[in-house]
Amino acid sequence: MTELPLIGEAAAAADASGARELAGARIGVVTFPGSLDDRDAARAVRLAGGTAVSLWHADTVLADVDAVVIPGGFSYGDYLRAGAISRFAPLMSKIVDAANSDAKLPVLGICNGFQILTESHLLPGSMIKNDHLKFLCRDQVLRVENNSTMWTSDYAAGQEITIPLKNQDGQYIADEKTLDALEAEGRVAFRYVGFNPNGSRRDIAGISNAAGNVVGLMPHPEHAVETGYGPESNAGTDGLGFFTSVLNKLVGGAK
Amino acid sequence: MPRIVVDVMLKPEILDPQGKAIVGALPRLGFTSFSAVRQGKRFELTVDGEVTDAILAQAREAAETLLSNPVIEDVVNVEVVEA
Amino acid sequence: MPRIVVDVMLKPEILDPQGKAIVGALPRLGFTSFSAVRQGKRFELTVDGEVTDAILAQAREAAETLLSNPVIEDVVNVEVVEA
Amino acid sequence: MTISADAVNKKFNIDTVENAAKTPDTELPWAELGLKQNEFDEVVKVLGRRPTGAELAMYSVMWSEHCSYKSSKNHLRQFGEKVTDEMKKDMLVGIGENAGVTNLGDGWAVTFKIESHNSPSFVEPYQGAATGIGGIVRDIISMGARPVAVMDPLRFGAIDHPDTARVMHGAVAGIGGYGNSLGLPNIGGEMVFDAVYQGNPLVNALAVGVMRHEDIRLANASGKGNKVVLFGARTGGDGIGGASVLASESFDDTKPSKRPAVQVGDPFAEKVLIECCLELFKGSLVEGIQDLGAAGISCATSELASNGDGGMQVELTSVLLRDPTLTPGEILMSESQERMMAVVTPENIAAFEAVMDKWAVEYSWLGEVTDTGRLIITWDGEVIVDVDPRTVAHDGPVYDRPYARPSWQDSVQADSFTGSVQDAGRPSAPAELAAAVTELVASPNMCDKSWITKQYDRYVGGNTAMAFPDDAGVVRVDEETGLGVALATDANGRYTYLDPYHGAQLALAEAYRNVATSGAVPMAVSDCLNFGSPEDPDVMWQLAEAIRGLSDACMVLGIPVTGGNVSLYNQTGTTPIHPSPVVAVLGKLDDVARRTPSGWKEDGQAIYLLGTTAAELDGSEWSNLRGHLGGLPPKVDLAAERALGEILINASRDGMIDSAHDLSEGGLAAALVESSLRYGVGARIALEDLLERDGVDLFTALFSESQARALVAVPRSEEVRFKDMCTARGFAHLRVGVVDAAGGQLEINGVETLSLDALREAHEATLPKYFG
Ligand SMILES: Nc1ncnc2c1ncn2[C@@H]1O[C@H](COP(=O)(O)OP(=O)(O)O)[C@@H](O)[C@H]1O
Ligand SMILES: [Mg+2]
Repeated sequence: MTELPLIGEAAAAADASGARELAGARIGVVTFPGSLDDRDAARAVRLAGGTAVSLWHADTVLADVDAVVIPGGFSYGDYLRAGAISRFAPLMSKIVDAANSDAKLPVLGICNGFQILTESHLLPGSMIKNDHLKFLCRDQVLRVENNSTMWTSDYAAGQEITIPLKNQDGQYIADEKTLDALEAEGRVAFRYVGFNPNGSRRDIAGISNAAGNVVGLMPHPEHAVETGYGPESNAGTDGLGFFTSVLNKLVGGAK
Repeated sequence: MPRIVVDVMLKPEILDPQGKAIVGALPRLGFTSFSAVRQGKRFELTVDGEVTDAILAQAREAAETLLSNPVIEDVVNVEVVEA
Repeated sequence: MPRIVVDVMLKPEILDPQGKAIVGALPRLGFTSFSAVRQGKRFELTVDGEVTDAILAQAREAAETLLSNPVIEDVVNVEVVEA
Repeated sequence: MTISADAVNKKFNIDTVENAAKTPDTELPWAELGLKQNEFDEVVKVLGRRPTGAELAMYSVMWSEHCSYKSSKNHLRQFGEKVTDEMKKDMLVGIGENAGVTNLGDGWAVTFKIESHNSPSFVEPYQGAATGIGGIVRDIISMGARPVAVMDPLRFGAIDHPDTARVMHGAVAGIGGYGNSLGLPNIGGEMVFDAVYQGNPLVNALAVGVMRHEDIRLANASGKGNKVVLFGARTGGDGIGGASVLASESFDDTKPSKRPAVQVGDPFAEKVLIECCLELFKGSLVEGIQDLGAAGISCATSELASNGDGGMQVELTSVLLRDPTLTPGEILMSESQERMMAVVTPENIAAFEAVMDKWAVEYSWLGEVTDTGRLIITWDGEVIVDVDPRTVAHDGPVYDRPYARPSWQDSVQADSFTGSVQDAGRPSAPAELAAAVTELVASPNMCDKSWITKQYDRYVGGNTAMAFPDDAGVVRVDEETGLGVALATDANGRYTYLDPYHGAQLALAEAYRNVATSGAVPMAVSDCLNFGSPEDPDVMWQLAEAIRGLSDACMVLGIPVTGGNVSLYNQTGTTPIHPSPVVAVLGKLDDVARRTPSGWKEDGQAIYLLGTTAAELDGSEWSNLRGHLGGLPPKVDLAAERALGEILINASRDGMIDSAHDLSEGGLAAALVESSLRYGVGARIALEDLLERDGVDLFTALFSESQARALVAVPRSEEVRFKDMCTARGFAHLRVGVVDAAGGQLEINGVETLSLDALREAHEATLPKYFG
């Protein structure tokens, strides 16, 4: 049986392999009431070699972070619409401003985080109930359509990755004009391959903003960062690239 | 085409977590005039042609059997709306 | 106490998965008169006291900002209902 | 909206203790509240006067079967008595608290418990199942632990009965809807279809949590002057349905408003409650804590007070209400979800309130701990309850219900499957056997369960090392060391019907085996005893036998019962369900990286069958498929289970096996197919030596459900060492085949070759066929 790296060892290995300077990059992970995957996102940041900083939705200042992950979960129970209430959190307006500013704060929205980003109009379109109406948890194959964003640069264009998908309201919709524009501008970041798990328009799994600093997707890269705790295909670590991408970009940018 | 609107609400004595979340959020957005919120469902059934009494009766029956769960919900309204 | 009812529906051009499931189920239960179904949301906001114009305006604003997402939904109705 | 009970209390003409003393002859609705004459008389005797309406409410709910275990208590004692010092070694908290706590080492502790939510799940499957998850998770929080996973053993009616889809869709969606929203991975469960559960499905829920030793919290109220606080959701009229007869407690004509027939869960509120409680524990801000479940405030106040060192005084008008028309008795009985009660020292009040405010959780201070030894509850200052809390919480009635071996038991046991009408035309030709294997793995109870499990989040938390379809769920506890726990739940109602004593032991044996198969060392047991009416001597005998069997078997296996739940009156009319003792076993893995999955992967590895096979088809899934239930269940051999467990654990620890799958329902046929389908890797199997050694025919070898068996895949390099270990331990082991990665098929000598694609299609089609 293959040896599985432990969290502690993997972090040490990242350090040993010269990734130490990345530890300087501070990636904020926002917790809303009802967030679920915040600790997982923080672990992914650590495993990628960065420093995870927890951010609280009610904070009115954005702590000194170099990037932000808005994690998955059911913020405010998803009761009204997924992301609808969280969007109005004090910290969200800071994040929106920073993402749109010249500094172009990198922001990754995963699942509920993606829904919050669309509700905040940082990303176009919206999510409605899965076409089959059920919660669905599965290992999902995605194609990386755009590897020039802050969060995808460590992938090859067209690379297929497998990461978990798990949601009830994951059907991405936007009007035809918006969809055409997204395609034309290369802002479709990920597409479902083989099976469209929720009826999303044009098999879209994730998109980015025009500048490429804001990325949102429904599947969960933070659940595919450690062998033995993610999908069984490959090493189960196909999601790690999201976090190393932003860390490398940040370090590259700082140099 | 005419539509029949069916409104379904959780029974008043039943906890409505959705309404509760909304009523908590409203004041944070400056909407301070509402003391309670309940969230229900609205169905619009399209009828091809005229809404006869028989069709309206069907809608009422569908409302009670399929569109609502009588254990926890009430059908509060069934009405015809002309398009 | 008076309530303000807010009705929100998915925009007509968006396929509604819940409505689709219902329209598929209706004929199996013998309800054959409906050619389409759409499911939306109904909110009941309770007002303590009288519904002034200002309060109604607040409800309209809440409907447009919080209770609906204008990218995919329309507020189809805001009205006062006396209890 | 703040509804102060104070504002409306004037409309109740409250029945005070003073009033009760003055009006001894007032008629009280004790019968409507479910008390028997002797029980009511006992209440009067304990109090030395008639109870007030509020006191009557408390005694009636706390002395109910559900809260007092009055029919089972005398039998359940065996779980506490049949324990050796060795078994107690790792038990940090035993039976009696909200959930037992087991020491995992390195300063870690684990707590787990299984409970039922059967009848609510029949009335309203979604909400019933959802609130079942909610309730068990609160038990875990109240021990001071962070909940880390859930499981859901389910039993529904016949798969093709028109009502089964309603229950299936609702319950599965409810378990997912609640558990997924809490961020708790679902790591396993069961799904059994049987017509006996048609009018009475079983929805059991298990939760497991972990904590550091110093974080263990108990439900007791100590320290005079410490404050009592209720927090979380508001109190509504939930779960007091028929008890509205209590309106008479107010001796008032104003009719109470309608009370909910069903409780709706609010998983978001519970998720916030989890985080907020963990923050309280981290800051050591609570002295004692108790979740509110059945019997609500009655239970929380009386248990906290009686487990503490003094008494308690609370003012009921301080309770935040969702429904302002609730009477004091109803408030005491309300089972509204997502609430907790805690005891806080005066110094910590401000810090406690800061945590509540941070998470926007509502709370209200109800009163304080006293040194009077009494539980005093006031309503706007007037005393409406004045009791010794022990008499409410612990001194309820206990019954020695009559029981006797049912008159039909002998004839059922005499009716063996072998040679029965249903056994006619037993498959034997290669094509028939292939068809039989396919039929078995497509059958309702043996088919693929992913229709269910794909509605559950298995990834959240990032610590799930195994879940469906492996034998046990495995969660990592410590990210640094890889320390983790494995859990499995099992029950076989058919075996237990045939022989309750051994049937219960078989449930334990299977759960134990599943845990050991994953490589974990079994440590502790929790059980949910689902039975019919204890007033039926036949059922009472089943219950008594099952408890005796289970407690005896725990002794032999050396693992203690740390908690559980009894669910009685599971029947339709006078027809009880099969006795269904669902047993959960928890095990420990020093490093979850060493866990063993249930399927083979590597071409050429040797496949060994551990254990021996006898002709044991009574009660089997095969006999079920043929519509037969009779005879005696497979023989229990706990020494063999223990030996098998040790082999599987050592083999995992020393890297001698790459895959292991235990044999249970469906026998070897099911295990071979499941191990092949796990990773889509086939095998070539030859059973001639087995037939010869054990003296059985091929059909029996494939379908018998003999216990203490497992199938393992051994790397070539480890074969000698593995065989030596089995030999040294004197455990039967036989090489029955090799892994065949290229063929895409399962080849069994004497059985027509089965393609994995066809097997998978048959295995996976069943649930979607019935449930969409
Ligand atoms: N209701 C359920 N919820 C979650 N997992 C389930 C459920 N029913 C079955 N499973 C999973 O499916 C797999 C096969 O179940 P089962 O055949 O009962 O296992 P075993 O025979 O090892 O006890 C196990 O991983 C089990 O945990
Ligand atoms: Mg098993």
